[in-house]
Amino acid sequence: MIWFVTKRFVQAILVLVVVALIAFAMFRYLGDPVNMMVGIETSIEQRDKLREQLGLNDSVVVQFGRFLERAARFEFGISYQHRKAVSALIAQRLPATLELSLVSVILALAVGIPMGVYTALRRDGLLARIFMTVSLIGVSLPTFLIGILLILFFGVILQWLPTFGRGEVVNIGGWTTGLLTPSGLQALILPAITLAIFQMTLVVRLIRAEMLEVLRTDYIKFCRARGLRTRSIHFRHALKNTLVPVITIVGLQLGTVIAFAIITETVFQWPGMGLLFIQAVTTVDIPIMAAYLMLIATFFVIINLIVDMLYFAVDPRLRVQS
Amino acid sequence: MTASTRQITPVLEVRGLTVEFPSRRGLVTAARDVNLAVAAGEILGVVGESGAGKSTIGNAVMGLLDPPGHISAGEVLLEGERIDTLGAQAMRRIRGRRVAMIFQDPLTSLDPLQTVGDQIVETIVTHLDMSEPKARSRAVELLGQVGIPAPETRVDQYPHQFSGGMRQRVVIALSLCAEPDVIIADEPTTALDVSIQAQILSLLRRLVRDHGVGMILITHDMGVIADVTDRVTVMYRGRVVEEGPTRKILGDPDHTYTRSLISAVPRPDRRFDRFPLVEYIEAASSATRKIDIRTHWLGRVRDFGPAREGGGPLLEARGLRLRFSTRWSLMPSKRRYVQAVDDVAFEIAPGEVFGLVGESGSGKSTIARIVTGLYRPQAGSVLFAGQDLTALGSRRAVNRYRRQMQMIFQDPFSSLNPRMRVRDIVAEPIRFHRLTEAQSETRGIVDDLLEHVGLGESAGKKYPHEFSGGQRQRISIARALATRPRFLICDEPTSALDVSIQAQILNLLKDLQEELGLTMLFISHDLPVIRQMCDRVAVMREGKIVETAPTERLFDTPQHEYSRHLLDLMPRLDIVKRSPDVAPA
Amino acid sequence: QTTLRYAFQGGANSLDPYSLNETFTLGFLGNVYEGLTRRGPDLEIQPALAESWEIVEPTRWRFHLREGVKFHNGNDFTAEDVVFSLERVQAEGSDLTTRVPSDVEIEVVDDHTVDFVLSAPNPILHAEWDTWYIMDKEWAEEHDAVMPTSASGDNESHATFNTNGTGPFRLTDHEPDVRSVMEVNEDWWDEPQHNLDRVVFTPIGSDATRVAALLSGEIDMMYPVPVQDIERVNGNDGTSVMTGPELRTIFLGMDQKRDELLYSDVEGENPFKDVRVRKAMYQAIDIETIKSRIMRGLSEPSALMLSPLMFERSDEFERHPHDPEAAKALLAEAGYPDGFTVGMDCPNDRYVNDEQICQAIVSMLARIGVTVDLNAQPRAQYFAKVLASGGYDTSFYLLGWTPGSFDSHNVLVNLHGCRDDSGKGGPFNLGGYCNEKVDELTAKIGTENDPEKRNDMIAEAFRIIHEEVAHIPLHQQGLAWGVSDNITLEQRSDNQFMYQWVRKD
Amino acid sequence: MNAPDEAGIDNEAARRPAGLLARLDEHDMFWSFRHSPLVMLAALVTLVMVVSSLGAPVIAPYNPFDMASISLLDSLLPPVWIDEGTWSYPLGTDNQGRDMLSTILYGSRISILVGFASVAFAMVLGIVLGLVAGYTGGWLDAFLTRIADIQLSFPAILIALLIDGVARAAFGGEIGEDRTAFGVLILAIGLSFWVQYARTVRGSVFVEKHKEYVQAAQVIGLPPFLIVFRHILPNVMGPVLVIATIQLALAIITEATLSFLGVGVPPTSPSLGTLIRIGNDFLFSGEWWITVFPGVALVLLVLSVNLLGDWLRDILNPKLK
Ligand SMILES: Nc1ncnc2c1ncn2[C@@H]1O[C@H](COP(=O)(O)OP(=O)(O)OP(=O)(O)O)[C@@H](O)[C@H]1O
Ligand SMILES: Nc1ncnc2c1ncn2[C@@H]1O[C@H](COP(=O)(O)OP(=O)(O)OP(=O)(O)O)[C@@H](O)[C@H]1O
Ligand SMILES: [Mg+2]
Ligand SMILES: [Mg+2]
Repeated sequence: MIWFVTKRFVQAILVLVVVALIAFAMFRYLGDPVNMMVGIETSIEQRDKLREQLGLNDSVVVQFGRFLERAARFEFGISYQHRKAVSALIAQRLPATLELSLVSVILALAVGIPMGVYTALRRDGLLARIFMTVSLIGVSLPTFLIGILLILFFGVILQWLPTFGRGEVVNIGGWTTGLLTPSGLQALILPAITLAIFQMTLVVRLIRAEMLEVLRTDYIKFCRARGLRTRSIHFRHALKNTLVPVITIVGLQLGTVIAFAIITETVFQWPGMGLLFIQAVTTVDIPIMAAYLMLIATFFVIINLIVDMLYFAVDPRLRVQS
Repeated sequence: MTASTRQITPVLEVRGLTVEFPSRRGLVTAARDVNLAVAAGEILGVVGESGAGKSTIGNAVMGLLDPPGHISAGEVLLEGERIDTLGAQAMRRIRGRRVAMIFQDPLTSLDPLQTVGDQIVETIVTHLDMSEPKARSRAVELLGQVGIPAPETRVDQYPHQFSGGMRQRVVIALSLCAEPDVIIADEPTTALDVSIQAQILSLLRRLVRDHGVGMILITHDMGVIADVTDRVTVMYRGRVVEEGPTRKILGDPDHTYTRSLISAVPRPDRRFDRFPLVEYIEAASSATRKIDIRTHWLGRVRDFGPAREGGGPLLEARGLRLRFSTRWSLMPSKRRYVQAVDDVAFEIAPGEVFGLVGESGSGKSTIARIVTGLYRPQAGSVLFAGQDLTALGSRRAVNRYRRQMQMIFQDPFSSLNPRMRVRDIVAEPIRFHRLTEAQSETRGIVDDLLEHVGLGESAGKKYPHEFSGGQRQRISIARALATRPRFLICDEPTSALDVSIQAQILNLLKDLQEELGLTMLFISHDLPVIRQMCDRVAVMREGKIVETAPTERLFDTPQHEYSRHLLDLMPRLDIVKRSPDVAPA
Repeated sequence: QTTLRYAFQGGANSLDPYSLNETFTLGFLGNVYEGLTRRGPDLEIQPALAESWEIVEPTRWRFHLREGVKFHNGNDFTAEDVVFSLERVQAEGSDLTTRVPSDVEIEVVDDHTVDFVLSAPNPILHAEWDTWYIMDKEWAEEHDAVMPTSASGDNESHATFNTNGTGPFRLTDHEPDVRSVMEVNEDWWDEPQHNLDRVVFTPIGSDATRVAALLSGEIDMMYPVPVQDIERVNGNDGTSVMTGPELRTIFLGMDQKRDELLYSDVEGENPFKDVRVRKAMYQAIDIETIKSRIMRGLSEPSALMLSPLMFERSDEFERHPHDPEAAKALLAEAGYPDGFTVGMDCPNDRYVNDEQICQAIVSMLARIGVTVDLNAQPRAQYFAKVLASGGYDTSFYLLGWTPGSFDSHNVLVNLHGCRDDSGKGGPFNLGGYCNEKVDELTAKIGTENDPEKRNDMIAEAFRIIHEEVAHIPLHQQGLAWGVSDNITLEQRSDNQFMYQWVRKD
Repeated sequence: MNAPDEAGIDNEAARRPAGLLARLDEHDMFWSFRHSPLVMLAALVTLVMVVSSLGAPVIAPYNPFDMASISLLDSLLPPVWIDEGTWSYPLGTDNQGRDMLSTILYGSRISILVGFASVAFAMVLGIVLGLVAGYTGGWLDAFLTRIADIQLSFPAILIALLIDGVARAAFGGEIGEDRTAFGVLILAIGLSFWVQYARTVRGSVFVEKHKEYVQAAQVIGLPPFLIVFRHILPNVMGPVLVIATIQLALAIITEATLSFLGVGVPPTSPSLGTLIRIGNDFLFSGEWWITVFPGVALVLLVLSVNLLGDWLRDILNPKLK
């Protein structure tokens, strides 16, 4: 076990290193940070000077090395744009994103799982078909469009919900949360929905597909033969047997959502990491991007570790034998 | 129990039941106009050819026919009122509580993700108002009653950690736990060794007698029928051909099918060179004309590469050990293991049929898996034609030998890929080992094989789930034979087969053995069959071989007391008026 | 407690007034900090921290500083703060070094008088001083922010997140790119014309969201309004759009320096070296349609490379007429009867509808047989490619320019000066247009103090440029501020939003 | 003796006249296809869209990619049934004066190409790696999974930029050319999608490989790759198909976002997604048709493809027939 963890840890480090390497190989193609940092009138000489000071003229490898050496000390440098410690910036934005992602994933599951089970049980039912279709429309429209439409309808026309931002937030030991204030909760609704739609569709369809298989197995038949309660058969026995792929996807989705809520955050001006990141990309803010990618990589490593653990938790057949 | 103990009003009655499985390839009528009745405190035996519709009737009564199957005529009455028309909820309350069913396929009947304990407890709590802990202790008790060793630890284990027979017993426990009024037991003892079988049967008998439970016992084991049933219904091709008190049916049956069926029951007391066949056939078919191996495709000899003949044993097992962890934990001290195979050694000479009997859970299947290389033994080695397989590193090298072995799996339900057509399942080894030149030839051979195991070539187009237990078992036999192996491992090959098909298949195996020197490791708990088939037999218990002896000697003078115990428990059909002791041709 | 809530498409990244020479940031800080001068609603230069100034001799300017002015932290404003600010703005890492000539000497006459001594006469010395903000020496020293926050700095600087100006508002809360809050500075030296207590600023990047926020009444003001949404905002009751001319000029440039174009099918020669080809391209463009369809009327087609507001004699200039036939003819003359292919670089997130303009131009040029491969990119990649740092890697491009000094000289130097490959001479003359005559004139204009003469020379230079089609000016894009009806404000055509003039009821 | 179930069969297969149709009909797929109208409808829609988009040059009234032919003067015309709409532009025109109908036809060609190609690419890559990782386990599994982790950390946008940059370096000026652009898009999207398949398949394989039919295959002596592809793959296809059919939509939309970031197809040859994105700017100003029509086209495509996917999945599972 100890061995298992340490092994995973070493692997994680490797992952991070590689991510950093690729990241740095990539930054060249994003553009020239200096142009983004100075006014248009700034002279060529000044720009070159700046470029030199930032070490942008060094080879990728050198820059990469420098970054690693710093990262090893958990220093991620100063943002070009904000002239502020990247770690601080990200720490500031992290809560917003995490709250949004978690809420939306929970939403997706809370709606998706029952829907999935239902559509599987009433395979050819009218309502089931409607669910399936509607959920599809949800995914075939781009996020930004959905977001804007929601804003237009609930924000502008009905004026029920705020159109942008996070509303009032309370700061609990450096963690800002919008979950405790009414305006914060209101502000959360639209972005969460926008973000949830895609995963919801995925969950619904996955669960449906898997349920259809499991419901035909002999052990479900035997559960029926024992006269178990229908709910127990569907959820305790059948659903549990569909979980492995679902866990996988949900895990990935959670990661993806945390990482790339970019569009949603932009549309709703949600002050999260995604927004920070997309701005960093447009302004080639290398320190932010580098640190951010590392963070994301860490997220994924952890999430996937958990997912793998869950496999074992869910399916005894996978547990170590002899 | 005699006819006198019978009440008048049947607790469960089936009237004119007809069950159909419509499919695009035509309509399968699994049961036609079937009438059955079982009274409280009575055991009704149902025998009949494999695929005759026995399980179907069970399912129909429970209202659990797999779609598209449905009852197209007739009715099912429980204590006088119809239940086949009941709504889902009402039916739910009846299932398990009033009518319970023991399914034929124990290995796939258990939810793989729940411990057997949880499954039992849930069932109890659903039907009887009993507290969790009480239900739990009841569960342990039940497991004990059905003869699971160390139930209090086993109760927390998952199905895959149980042996075939053990799972079957779990299934039985599950069906009994809600104290139903009627039990439909579909081949409840197929995978059980005689001692456990005896234990289970007496348990069932007790239930019936003491609690006035009515029971329908589907089986193909005439011994069991003779032992426990009050009345017998004989089915053939979805129809009831004969019905009556057990003595009468077994003693002097009216219907020719019944008669020939009984005459075909393998004899425990004497050895014949062939199994007596069932002459009664409605539609003529290939299986009857005994195939001439020398000319038949199966007979064409394959060269098995470098095989060191020279007298030595073909297969040799040395000091095999394998234990499974049943509870894994951080601290090695906390881990629990089952010593499934404990220092097992045996030799099998070329052309020999080596029998392996022993109590359920004693490690037979595990040995089979070790030999085929599915499990790595923790100690010991397997030598095939003098070559140590466990030592061989490269997969390719192992394959050269593995190719020469085939295995018939104990569980016909899970060992067939649900997504492949039967035709492809059987053809796969042929295609893979390039045993034929042309596709057409392969097809021909496959259809032929299917015929020999008693399935029409139309079976090829279907998927495994469309078949009855016995039919599936035959499919896996056909698959095993398809490679024309040199060494065949049969793990309970005929456990789900009625005597007629059994005879037919075992004869085929015998032919192969005699004509081609096919070597076999033959695992079975059916002692008569063992006696007919095997040259030497090893008796297993708790992972150890307790006695190995030539068959005849074992049956005449068993040394180890466990062997003796087994032989004593062997069910007999003394009541049957034996036809003169000559082997039917 | 009246609060003004407004939004802009970007945010103020650094609060250090010298760290970024960019319109919004400076405008934003202009409410907190003040310069010696300031500009009124019509951009006229007004006294601010300097009560008055005179040119005592051609190379010596005297400024009389306002007395009794206090910084937000209570310190007095004195001459030494000016001296300090001068040093700081010229120091390493400052992005506003162009605000004052590098060789300027400063002499403190007394606590409230300073002299600026120049090496050569400079008529427009103080032209950009409205955005050269004066900082407090003591404050800077005590928070070691003496040096401007250089982008390359390895550690944060106090001045980046904190302000201490003399202006009408004090910054009380600032989360970069999320939210900034200002409160009124009670003891401001001047008479406030606004009636605000508090200002909350939120950057909203997404156009649609910004519009929605205004329509839903969550904010009182926002800019820019995407041109296509102007109608909608006006149609909505409670909001309307203030439009006006902007100073930035959008134009096309052509590589006239290389002997063979980087992106073209013409081998061995550079068609753009031929004035007829340039003129043909010019005349192929139907600027009016672009105005009506893409800019929805919110643009001023321009014959000059700078806004008429900045050069009073601009009305002497006429655009070359839109005339595809003539254009074809010119091409034929120049030896390209059936046109040629050229690659065009275009930003897609920098100027108003920039990508759409480029597309329209592509199809217009297609009409005269010039096939254009459009390469539209976000500004980061775009500028990295076309500017000096990318080695002017372009053959045909769209760019926008605002002369910070509001003066033609800036345009002539930056966009028309002969440059070498490193960009010395005319750093933003991407196409490398070069004409000695223009260079001479530019030099003279830089030092001529007499407005009359100066304007003559400017006019002459512009005429040459116009005739030779150094660039293809398109238009000045318009300002569009979305305003809810309950506030009034002044719209300055340098697109800077001053709370100073905001009244909310 | 004959199989008992034969007794009950009235063997229609025997009676049907032999012939191509009959032989086809033998095949379950075709059979169940012919017997589910909804599926046939879906197939029809998909077919129509694919064909019409491929045949765009022939069908479409205009060629929106031919810059000389489009005129800014007739930009933003509404569809014909709204006044000032004209028959010459039945679905109206976009902000550049391109005929919406033609643009949608041409655009869906790009979208469909990119969408299908990239999803197919991702699917193949993901499935193969997932099977390998899941079946072999051990260090190979660890390795592949870590690769996946790395992959996951990069949004499609960045990957696209990377590939795009490399492509530019490789092909230099001709990057503007659609072929390279397509390559970049497909690679980028494919690369950022494969992990989903890989991990899902891997997970399911973990479960499947312990089942007895796999052991049976091993006993036959099948080499791992056959076992994996012939036996396990069909049993884990379910979730894969679900993801694939949904990701088709995602791919098409991602393509739009990428085009916006300047990688991928140039704005002068817009794809469905790009059109929607452009139209997005005109939602408030009332030129709804620029977004709505491409949107509808996209929804139709995705819907029908998903229906086909569901059907395919069901027939892959014999028990559901
Ligand atoms: N799901 C199904 N679809 C189509 N046919 C089926 C299905 N299930 C069973 N059958 C057919 O119904 C007939 C009776 O099956 P059943 O399982 O009742 O036989 P059985 O008497 O239980 O035989 P066995 O003793 O081998 O279990 C068989 O011929 C089988 O092919
Ligand atoms: N995967 C496993 N994990 C844990 N324990 C196992 C596993 N497989 C088998 N066992 C245990 O090993 C022992 C032997 O099992 P095996 O299947 O060989 O019995 P068997 O002789 O075949 O019995 P039966 O005749 O009932 O099939 C049993 O106690 C069983 O519980
Ligand atoms: Mg059966
Ligand atoms: Mg066994």
